[in-house]
Amino acid sequence: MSLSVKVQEADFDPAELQRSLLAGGQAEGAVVTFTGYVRASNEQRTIERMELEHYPGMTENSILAILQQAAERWGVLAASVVHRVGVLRTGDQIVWVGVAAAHREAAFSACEFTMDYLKTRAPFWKKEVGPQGDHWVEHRAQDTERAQRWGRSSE
Amino acid sequence: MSLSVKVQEADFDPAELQRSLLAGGQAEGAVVTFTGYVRASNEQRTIERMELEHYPGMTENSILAILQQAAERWGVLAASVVHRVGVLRTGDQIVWVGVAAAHREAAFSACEFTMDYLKTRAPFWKKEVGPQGDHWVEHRAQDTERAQRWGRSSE
Amino acid sequence: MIKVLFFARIREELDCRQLDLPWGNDLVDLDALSGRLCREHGEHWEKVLGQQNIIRAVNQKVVTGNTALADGDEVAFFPPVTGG
Amino acid sequence: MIKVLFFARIREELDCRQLDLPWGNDLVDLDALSGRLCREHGEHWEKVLGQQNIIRAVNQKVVTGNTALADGDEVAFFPPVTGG
Repeated sequence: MSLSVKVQEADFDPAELQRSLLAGGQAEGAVVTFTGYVRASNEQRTIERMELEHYPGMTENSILAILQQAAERWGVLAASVVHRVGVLRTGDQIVWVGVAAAHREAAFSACEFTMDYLKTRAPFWKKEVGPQGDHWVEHRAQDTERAQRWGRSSE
Repeated sequence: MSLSVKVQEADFDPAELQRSLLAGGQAEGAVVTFTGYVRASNEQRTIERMELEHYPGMTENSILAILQQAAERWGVLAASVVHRVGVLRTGDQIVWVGVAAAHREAAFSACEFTMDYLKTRAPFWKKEVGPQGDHWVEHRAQDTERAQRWGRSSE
Repeated sequence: MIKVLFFARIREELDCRQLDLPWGNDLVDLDALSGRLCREHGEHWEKVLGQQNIIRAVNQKVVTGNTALADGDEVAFFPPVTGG
Repeated sequence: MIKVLFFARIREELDCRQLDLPWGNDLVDLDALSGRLCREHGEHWEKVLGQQNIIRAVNQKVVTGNTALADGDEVAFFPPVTGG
């Protein structure tokens, strides 16, 4: 089982990440990936750029803990997260999550679980900068609700 | 909204497919992709190669109908399916489904819905060839149950 | 004329990919078509086409139960699908 | 020594990224630490650190409620996370 977490300012290539995910073997039947992009607007506010801050050390460890939980729960064969920090612009890639498993059910569940927990537990903070000035993005109650679907075992 | 379906013998490049999916605009916040691969074994049978047959015409139309349902139900911005037919070997890519949406909830649901319906409604048939001879893959009851999660509106 | 197609395991079991049947009164619906195929081809076809989980499509749409046919229709018989 | 870190909106509101406090009896737990920061820095800090949804972490683990501290610990205050 191969788990990988990277927090970086540089952009990433989803194709290369998917190839790395599969580098370990040929047992995989299914790969599910998620790529998040900076939208042009959020709740009617125009976004010129996004500034992403994180808590170095804690970020990597908390994401790895999430991946370990997902791997144990669904028998994942490989999983990888890349999350960017720093200044990002509209259309830029922010985050990539890839999960390889023998069957699609496991791959879909583990990928969505990981995204839900990235949104609720990993110490990242987004600030939007636009014509109306700076705006720290508020945490969405909906994200906490979605994360709670997966049960208390994930706390 | 851009929907695309291709059934082909040729291999495909997930990176290029993801780029095409996003070619329409910058409104997308989330892309979820599924890639299916030929496994080395299935229910203890060793697989040397896979032969994929389909019903030309009906295949493309039924997948497009599935994508249209997904697009209406989740407000998908773009969706694309590529499914291979002919002779495939262990580790080969079989199918790719990509969905772009403003938010991840819609992208995950539409992608998983599309895969569930590909497994239960699109007229493809897999034959495994291995040391024990030929074997038509049996439909999994589990796949029908998963597809039924999405409700009768999808019939 | 009715075009009749067989796919996958059904195609192999019947050793037949396609039949073109001239339109006639014995093809008014799917059950009549199945009946004629079984009468013409005998017991083996009756067994194969009588399998419980066989799927029937008319003009590339899956149908459940008996369905009226018209001259020019395309009918297909196939096993449960296994793509994806 | 206790290393205290502030992130995102909290960091901006306090205009402070990091404080290093010499270890002492007034730092035995998180509530004692918060109390000392508010006494030293006044009403504005009291308001910011008293916000209901503020998250506290000790040695890079989120904690709920009061938690004992030891010399060498790392404490962080931050708002609800918004990554992904």
